[in-house]
Amino acid sequence: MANNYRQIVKDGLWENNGVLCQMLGMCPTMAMTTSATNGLGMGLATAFVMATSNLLIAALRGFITQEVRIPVYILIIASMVTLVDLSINAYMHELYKVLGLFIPLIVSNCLPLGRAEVFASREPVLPSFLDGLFMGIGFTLSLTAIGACREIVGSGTLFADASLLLGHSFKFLETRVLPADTGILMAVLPPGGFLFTGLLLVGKRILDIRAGKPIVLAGAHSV
Amino acid sequence: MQELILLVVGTALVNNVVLARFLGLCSFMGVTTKIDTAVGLGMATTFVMTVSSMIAWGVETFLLVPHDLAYLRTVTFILVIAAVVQFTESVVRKVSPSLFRTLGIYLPLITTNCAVLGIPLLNVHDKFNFIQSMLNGFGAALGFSMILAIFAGLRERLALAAVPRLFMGPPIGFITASLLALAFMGFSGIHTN
Amino acid sequence: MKSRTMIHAVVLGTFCLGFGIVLAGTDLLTNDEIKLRAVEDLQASLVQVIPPVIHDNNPAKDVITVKDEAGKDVTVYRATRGGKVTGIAYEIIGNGYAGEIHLILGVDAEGKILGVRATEHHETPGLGDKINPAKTDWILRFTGLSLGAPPVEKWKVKKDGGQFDQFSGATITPRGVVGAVRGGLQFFAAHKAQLLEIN
Amino acid sequence: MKILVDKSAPFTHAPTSVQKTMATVLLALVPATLFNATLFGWPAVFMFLITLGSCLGAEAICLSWSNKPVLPTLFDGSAALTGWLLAMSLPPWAPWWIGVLGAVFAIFLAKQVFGGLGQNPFNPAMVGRVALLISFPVQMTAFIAPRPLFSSTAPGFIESLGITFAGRVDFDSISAASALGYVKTELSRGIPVSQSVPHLPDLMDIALGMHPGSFGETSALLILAGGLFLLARRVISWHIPTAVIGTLFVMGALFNAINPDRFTGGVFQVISGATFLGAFFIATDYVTSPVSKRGQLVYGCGIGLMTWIIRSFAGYPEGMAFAVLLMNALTPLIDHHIRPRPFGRTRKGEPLPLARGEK
Amino acid sequence: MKLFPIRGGIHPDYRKELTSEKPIVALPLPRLLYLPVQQHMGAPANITVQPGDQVKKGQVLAKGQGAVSAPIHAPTSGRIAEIANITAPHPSGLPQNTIILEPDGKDEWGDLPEPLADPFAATPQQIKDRVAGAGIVGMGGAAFPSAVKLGLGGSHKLEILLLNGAECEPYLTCDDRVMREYADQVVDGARIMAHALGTPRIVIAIERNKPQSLELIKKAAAAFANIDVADVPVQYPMGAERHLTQAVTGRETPARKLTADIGVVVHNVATARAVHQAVRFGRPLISRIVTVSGNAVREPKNIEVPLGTKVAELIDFCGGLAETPRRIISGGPMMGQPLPDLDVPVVKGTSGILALTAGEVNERPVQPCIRCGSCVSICPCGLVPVEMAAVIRHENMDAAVAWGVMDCVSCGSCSYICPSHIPLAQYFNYAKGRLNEQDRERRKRDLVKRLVEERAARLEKAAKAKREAAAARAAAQAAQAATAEANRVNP
Amino acid sequence: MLLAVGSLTVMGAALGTVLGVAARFFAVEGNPLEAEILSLLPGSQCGQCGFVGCGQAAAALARGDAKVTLCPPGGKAVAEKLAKKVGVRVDLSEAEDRGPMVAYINEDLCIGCLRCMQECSTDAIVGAPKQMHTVVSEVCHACAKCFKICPTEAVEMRPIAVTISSWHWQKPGALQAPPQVH
Ligand SMILES: Cc1cc2nc3c(=O)[nH]c(=O)nc-3n(C[C@H](O)[C@H](O)[C@H](O)COP(=O)(O)O)c2cc1C
Ligand SMILES: Cc1cc2nc3c(=O)[nH]c(=O)nc-3n(C[C@H](O)[C@H](O)[C@H](O)COP(=O)(O)O)c2cc1C
Ligand SMILES: Cc1cc2nc3c(=O)[nH]c(=O)nc-3n(C[C@H](O)[C@H](O)[C@H](O)COP(=O)(O)O)c2cc1C
Ligand SMILES: Cc1cc2nc3c(=O)[nH]c(=O)nc-3n(C[C@H](O)[C@H](O)[C@H](O)CO)c2cc1C
Ligand code: SF4
Ligand code: SF4
Ligand code: SF4
Ligand code: SF4
Ligand code: FES
Repeated sequence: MANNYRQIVKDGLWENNGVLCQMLGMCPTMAMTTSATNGLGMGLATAFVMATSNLLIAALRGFITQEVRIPVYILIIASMVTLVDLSINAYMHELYKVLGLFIPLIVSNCLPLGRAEVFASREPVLPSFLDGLFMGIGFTLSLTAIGACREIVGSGTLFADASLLLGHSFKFLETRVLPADTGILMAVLPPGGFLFTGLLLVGKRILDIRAGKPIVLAGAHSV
Repeated sequence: MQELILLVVGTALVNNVVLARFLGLCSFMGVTTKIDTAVGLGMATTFVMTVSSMIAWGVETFLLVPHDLAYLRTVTFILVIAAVVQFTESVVRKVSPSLFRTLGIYLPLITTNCAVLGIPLLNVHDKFNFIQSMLNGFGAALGFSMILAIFAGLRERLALAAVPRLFMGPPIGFITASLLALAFMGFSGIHTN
Repeated sequence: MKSRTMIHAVVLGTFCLGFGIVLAGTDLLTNDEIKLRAVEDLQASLVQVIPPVIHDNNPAKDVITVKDEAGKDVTVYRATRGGKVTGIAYEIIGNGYAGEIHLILGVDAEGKILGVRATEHHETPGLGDKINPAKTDWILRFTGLSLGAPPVEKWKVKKDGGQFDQFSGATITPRGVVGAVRGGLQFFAAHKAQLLEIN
Repeated sequence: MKILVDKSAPFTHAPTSVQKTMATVLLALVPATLFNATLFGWPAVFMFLITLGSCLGAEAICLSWSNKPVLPTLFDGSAALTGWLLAMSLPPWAPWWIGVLGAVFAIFLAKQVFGGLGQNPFNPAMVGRVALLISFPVQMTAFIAPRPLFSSTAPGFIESLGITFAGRVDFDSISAASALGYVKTELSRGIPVSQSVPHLPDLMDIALGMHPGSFGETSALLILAGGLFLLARRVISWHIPTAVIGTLFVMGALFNAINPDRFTGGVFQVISGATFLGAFFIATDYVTSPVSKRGQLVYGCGIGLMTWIIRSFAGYPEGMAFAVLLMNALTPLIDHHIRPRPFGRTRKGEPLPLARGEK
Repeated sequence: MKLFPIRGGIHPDYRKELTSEKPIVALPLPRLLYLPVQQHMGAPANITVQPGDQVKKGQVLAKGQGAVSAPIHAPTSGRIAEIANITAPHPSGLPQNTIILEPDGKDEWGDLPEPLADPFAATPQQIKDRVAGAGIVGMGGAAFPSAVKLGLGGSHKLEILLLNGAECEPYLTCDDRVMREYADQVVDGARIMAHALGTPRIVIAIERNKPQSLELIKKAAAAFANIDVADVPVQYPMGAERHLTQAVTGRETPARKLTADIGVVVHNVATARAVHQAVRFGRPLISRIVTVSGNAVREPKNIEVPLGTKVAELIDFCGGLAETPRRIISGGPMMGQPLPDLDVPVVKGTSGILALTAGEVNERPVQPCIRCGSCVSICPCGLVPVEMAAVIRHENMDAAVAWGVMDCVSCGSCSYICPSHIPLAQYFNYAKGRLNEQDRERRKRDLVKRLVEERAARLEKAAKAKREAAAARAAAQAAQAATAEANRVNP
Repeated sequence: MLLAVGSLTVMGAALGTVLGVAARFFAVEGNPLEAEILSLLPGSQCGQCGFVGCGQAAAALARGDAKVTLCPPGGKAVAEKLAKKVGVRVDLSEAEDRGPMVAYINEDLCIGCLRCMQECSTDAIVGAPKQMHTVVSEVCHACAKCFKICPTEAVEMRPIAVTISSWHWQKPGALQAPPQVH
């Protein structure tokens, strides 16, 4: 069993990473990665939703019939998202101001539903929870990485405004990498989103090749 | 009339769901290896998006606003969409098994196509009336289908190209999408309102 | 078979019921807090365009609506001190490079600008977002100006023959902001009496 | 005697080759390039050489990375042509790093990741230009009025080195708008086209190149001459250039007639900007345009239309580069749907009915 | 006469001047003649002689079998030396069943069929039988048994016999020489064929680069009102059946149909001459005119060659090779077959032997396709070679069929024009081969399926019969036992 | 509050009903895929795939329990078609293709035991007791049953020889990337 959990962690973080391997949840990956901070915030909120919704779905799946399973999963995910949305708005308002707009979009992120279908609807509660959690963390890491690259190249900063998201103790993260006004604007515009995601995939592929693994040419959508 | 046409053109081209608004990217990357499949999914999405835009408008206007239930917006909208999708799925499965086979695993994904949720939410944000909502949904779906077809064409071409192994598959797909987005930047600055 | 059909309804209905209760409960718990936060946000942005020293009321609570030339309702927040209106703030909208730029404009009773801030915009990072005071002090330079100083025809960016700097490479954003502020001041001039009147 | 049987017929071949084709296109560009080099002086020459050199360098690096033979492939001329056309589309006094970055975008991003010559779906030079344009709008719209080499206004050799390599130039004081840019700016501040156009140099001067603009978009007439040379040598066919220019002219003339205050005229649309360069040299790029003649007509009309739309409505004054990329994206679909009619078949691919054959 | 344009095509360097002014010369009899049993399209001929047999000139050595086939005749008198597997004049270099004839030098004619005194009084069937008996096959390249085509009059309403004198391949001048030296025979053959086919009109189409042929044929045909001579433009592949038909009649033959379906039958001019010889004099097809050319040949010539002569002897007759050729080709450079060896025989379809130098062949390393579209503009069949080759490269045969690879006539124009020197036509040859192979496999699978089902049914029936028999036996036994019992009980 | 919960519940129930009804009305019986797959298989019921005949093989494929490369007689061509039909991608470039084969009976070893004749699924073997048997190669589909059953190892499986009529031009040498996985 321990081995199994280790696999869940490994899958989530690297081997079956939501963005890099399954290529799900692409919308926030593009839209929310104009800076590392945005990527991190979006990722964390998603991770929370995924962990809780996977947990609930695994726990309740005995009551769900085949025909209405998708609406029910979505209902659960949407409820979790709304819950997060309302609570952050009420109790962590500073954070809400940074993330606020992005939160409802988690609902339609393919990744939580994908995990619900593939994992939580078949596996026990604890593994499902962990799967959601680590998939979410893997997602967060990818988003932060893409955000960091785009931010550095596009604006010359790294983790700008991190203190707004994480609190003042994280002010030290905010760095300026390049002199002001030297960024390549394209990186933070739509083409940059696609480009850097593509480059990150190439990066992962290079690491995989170094590790002696075969190149996987297809994403989650190809059987 | 002219405004409505502009609305459709604007959402289809200038604020293209995929390239400018970053919605519906999973299908965009996933279902575009063949032109025919892409067109099929485009049509299915167009149907779902238009219908759910209309129903969502009804839910918003007659349920959420009068009773101050804005916080239920996400939940109710997504329920509507999920139902429309699953209904479509059942129908397609019956009517065209071959279409179902090619689209089968993607139909449920329409539910989580951000664009399908995003457009009704944007309609609310932009305070569109019924006709506008419907046309906005239709225009967005049109833009979505168009991009899907274009991208599928590009990818069919890439499948025959001598792409280096390091870039083969998804990476070259993203880079191509990046160049496509670059081309669509040309429309930026067109004001349709 | 009939019951097999209905069971889906029951399942989905039950889940909706359950999660409906959860959500409604959460809403009940957070509703007041959230309303409070909204007011705080408003105050936070008002305080940037109406200095606290000039008023003794809570401008966020002293609200009137005025119809502008186009017949649209404009929500106006008023700062009073000793029963006299010392400043007002209202939202103005400019056309930027990527859609509307929402700004809030604070004006004192004489029509001098107390402050301007962008509240919502989609301008390009690195180009148009220089209207953000954290990036440049460009938007702060409006403070103290009024419709007469400089004269109306100078209320343009330099490129159009006015007196306001544009950012290098991005003229559209500044042009939009300057135009909006000029419009805001003209609105004040046109409705001065109504705006300053205490009823 | 054993003889080679590794290959089926034919055993004769037209005297054509990729190198020859590319060399002809380069030759056609020479007059306009020389003229513009004298027009804009040393900084333009430096910019041109840097861009060209960077493209060749980038190509060489990619080829050696991917273990392909470097020299033979480098001399097929396509990278040189990409570099040349990219340089023609940049502002003449652009700093050195613009040329280098443009080459990186064009060769790495648009060409070699797809597998090199012939594999790229988008026009490399235009990807380079557009990526630069959206990344550095300031530098990419800093045009200057012509300062002919050795004239009094022209910077000297050393001063030019400073301009290109150390950015020692105050663009705010010398920069001038291109014709399309000027009209667009004036329009955006409410001055109608009918009033702004008379402020421009007259059309003949624009056609000759006596106005600010990209290194290659000025001197429309020499570009046109080069294009006609290509037509005569049968390197390109008339379909694309005619469709591009024709559509642009028709749209311009039509809407100018409808609302002269809002839209510029057909002749102006055709003469100004990079219309000729685009129509003869860029839209005609084999790799990224449709292969069938009818497809090429559709493609050309598409470019004309898109160019006009972007010039008239969008944020950018010049739309040729975007239009080319947009239609590049449509090329696979055009090739997929618009095919020649096979002999003995209808357009749908069904055998012709016998009755029709008998007639 | 009014002509119609055809689409696409190329204008290669014709290099016909090497042999166009060289009159036909006869080749001295070689030491041995090699006669493969399959020199035509269709089923191979059935050998009717034994090694050691003495044969006379014109005697049948192998009979045609089946509807589409042609007999083989002895080109001269002599002894059958051997029947052996000899390398075929085919790029595969595979061996083929071949009759080896050792000439005795007497060149004695055997018994020939009676000449038809007035062919125009004979029935079409008689002419057709005569042509079939003479072993005549199309001399235009495809070597399709001509008699089969002459029988089309029965099933189709024919209007025009189109005589193909286009000779659009570079280098080849054999048809040109035939028309110039035997114009009357060609015209007479054409009239006989038209009679057999029942076509009221004859059109003889000749490319404009053969002015003497045009003139001589016009003169020879002047006496006949129903013969038109068409001077078609010089444009490869004007000689292709469907394209020539279109150029002359303006009608486009529907895909997967014959030109006969639109009322036109096409025959080569040399075929017409062979028909003339067979019908008027009863002579079978035992020799043909071959152009030997190319810069690697010392003295290019047009030679009348007995069938079965080895290519090496032709080249020796032309003074041998001046330099090592890059390619040796049977046929023209556009559509001919490369020969693996000089020790292969001339057969009925061999129109030319070319020894080409590297300079003439102009081969270069293949470069990536730059999508220039030249191949698309010039394809006379309206295909898109660039896309077809791309999908074939990826082994996607279904897509290749969808792009129309089966409509390709292998004219090679696309390969010729491609600036990247991509061997496009070879991709299509490969694909057609693969598709035929798949088709054979599919047919075999269907056959196997049927056989399996039949066998299953048979076994089932047998089993049933067995069961029934067993049951009957059991019943009989039981009955027997019962009677036996009864007998025992009450004896 | 009540309204919120109530309306959500009603909505859920209503949608549930719609879906339930839809699921019933548009139910599909059987798996049409199976029949389509069966039509692609060689149909020789040889059992080399490990299933009892092509029907079961098709059923397993339709369920996704078998690989598209399961059928040796079908070879690469059938595998490709199957892959397309069931919508999977396989890398066939490395999958060995033995090419078409036929059985061949070695005269010297054949003892005329009749076993192969009885085994052959297409009646491709002709012969009489105690006499040499031969294979009619036109109908032999290389199921190798005879090869397995022959007591004297007289049966050999040989590749079908290329003849002038079956020969065709090879694909031009690999110019660009090797065949891609799709
Ligand atoms: C990617 C991109 C983003 C831009 N964003 C802005 C912007 O946010 N605000 C703006 O005023 N202009 C923006 N522009 C417009 C150009 O800089 C435009 O050329 C300029 O505003 C015209 O003014 P000029 O007269 O200074 O050249 C953008 C251009 C590009 C290419
Ligand atoms: C009844 C009939 C059937 C024919 N079938 C074929 C055939 O299957 N394949 C073929 O190549 N030619 C066939 N031909 C001959 C063609 O019409 C044509 O003459 C021959 O293919 C040579 O033409 P080509 O050299 O232009 O290829 C047939 C002719 C007739 C009369
Ligand atoms: C591309 C192509 C070119 C051809 N060129 C000639 C030619 O120049 N002369 C000729 O007689 N036949 C040529 N043929 C063969 C004709 O299509 C046709 O088979 C022939 O004229 C029929 O006459 P036959 O049966 O007497 O040979 C060509 C075929 C093809 C496919
Ligand atoms: C007529 C013609 C036009 C060309 N135009 C371009 C061009 O606009 N941009 C470019 O990068 N290469 C151009 N090329 C060169 C070449 O096709 C190009 O580098 C390929 O796109 C690289 O794969 C052109 C070539 C020809 C023959
Ligand atoms: S002629 Fe050659 S290079 Fe040109 S499109 Fe055809 S295959 Fe490609
Ligand atoms: S060989 Fe085939 S594809 Fe090529 S030009 Fe000739 S007919 Fe067209
Ligand atoms: S191996 Fe192929 S032919 Fe034999 S039984 Fe299995 S599926 Fe049928
Ligand atoms: S391999 Fe043997 S048993 Fe099978 S079909 Fe061929 S001859 Fe018959
Ligand atoms: S995250 Fe938007 S479609 Fe998948």
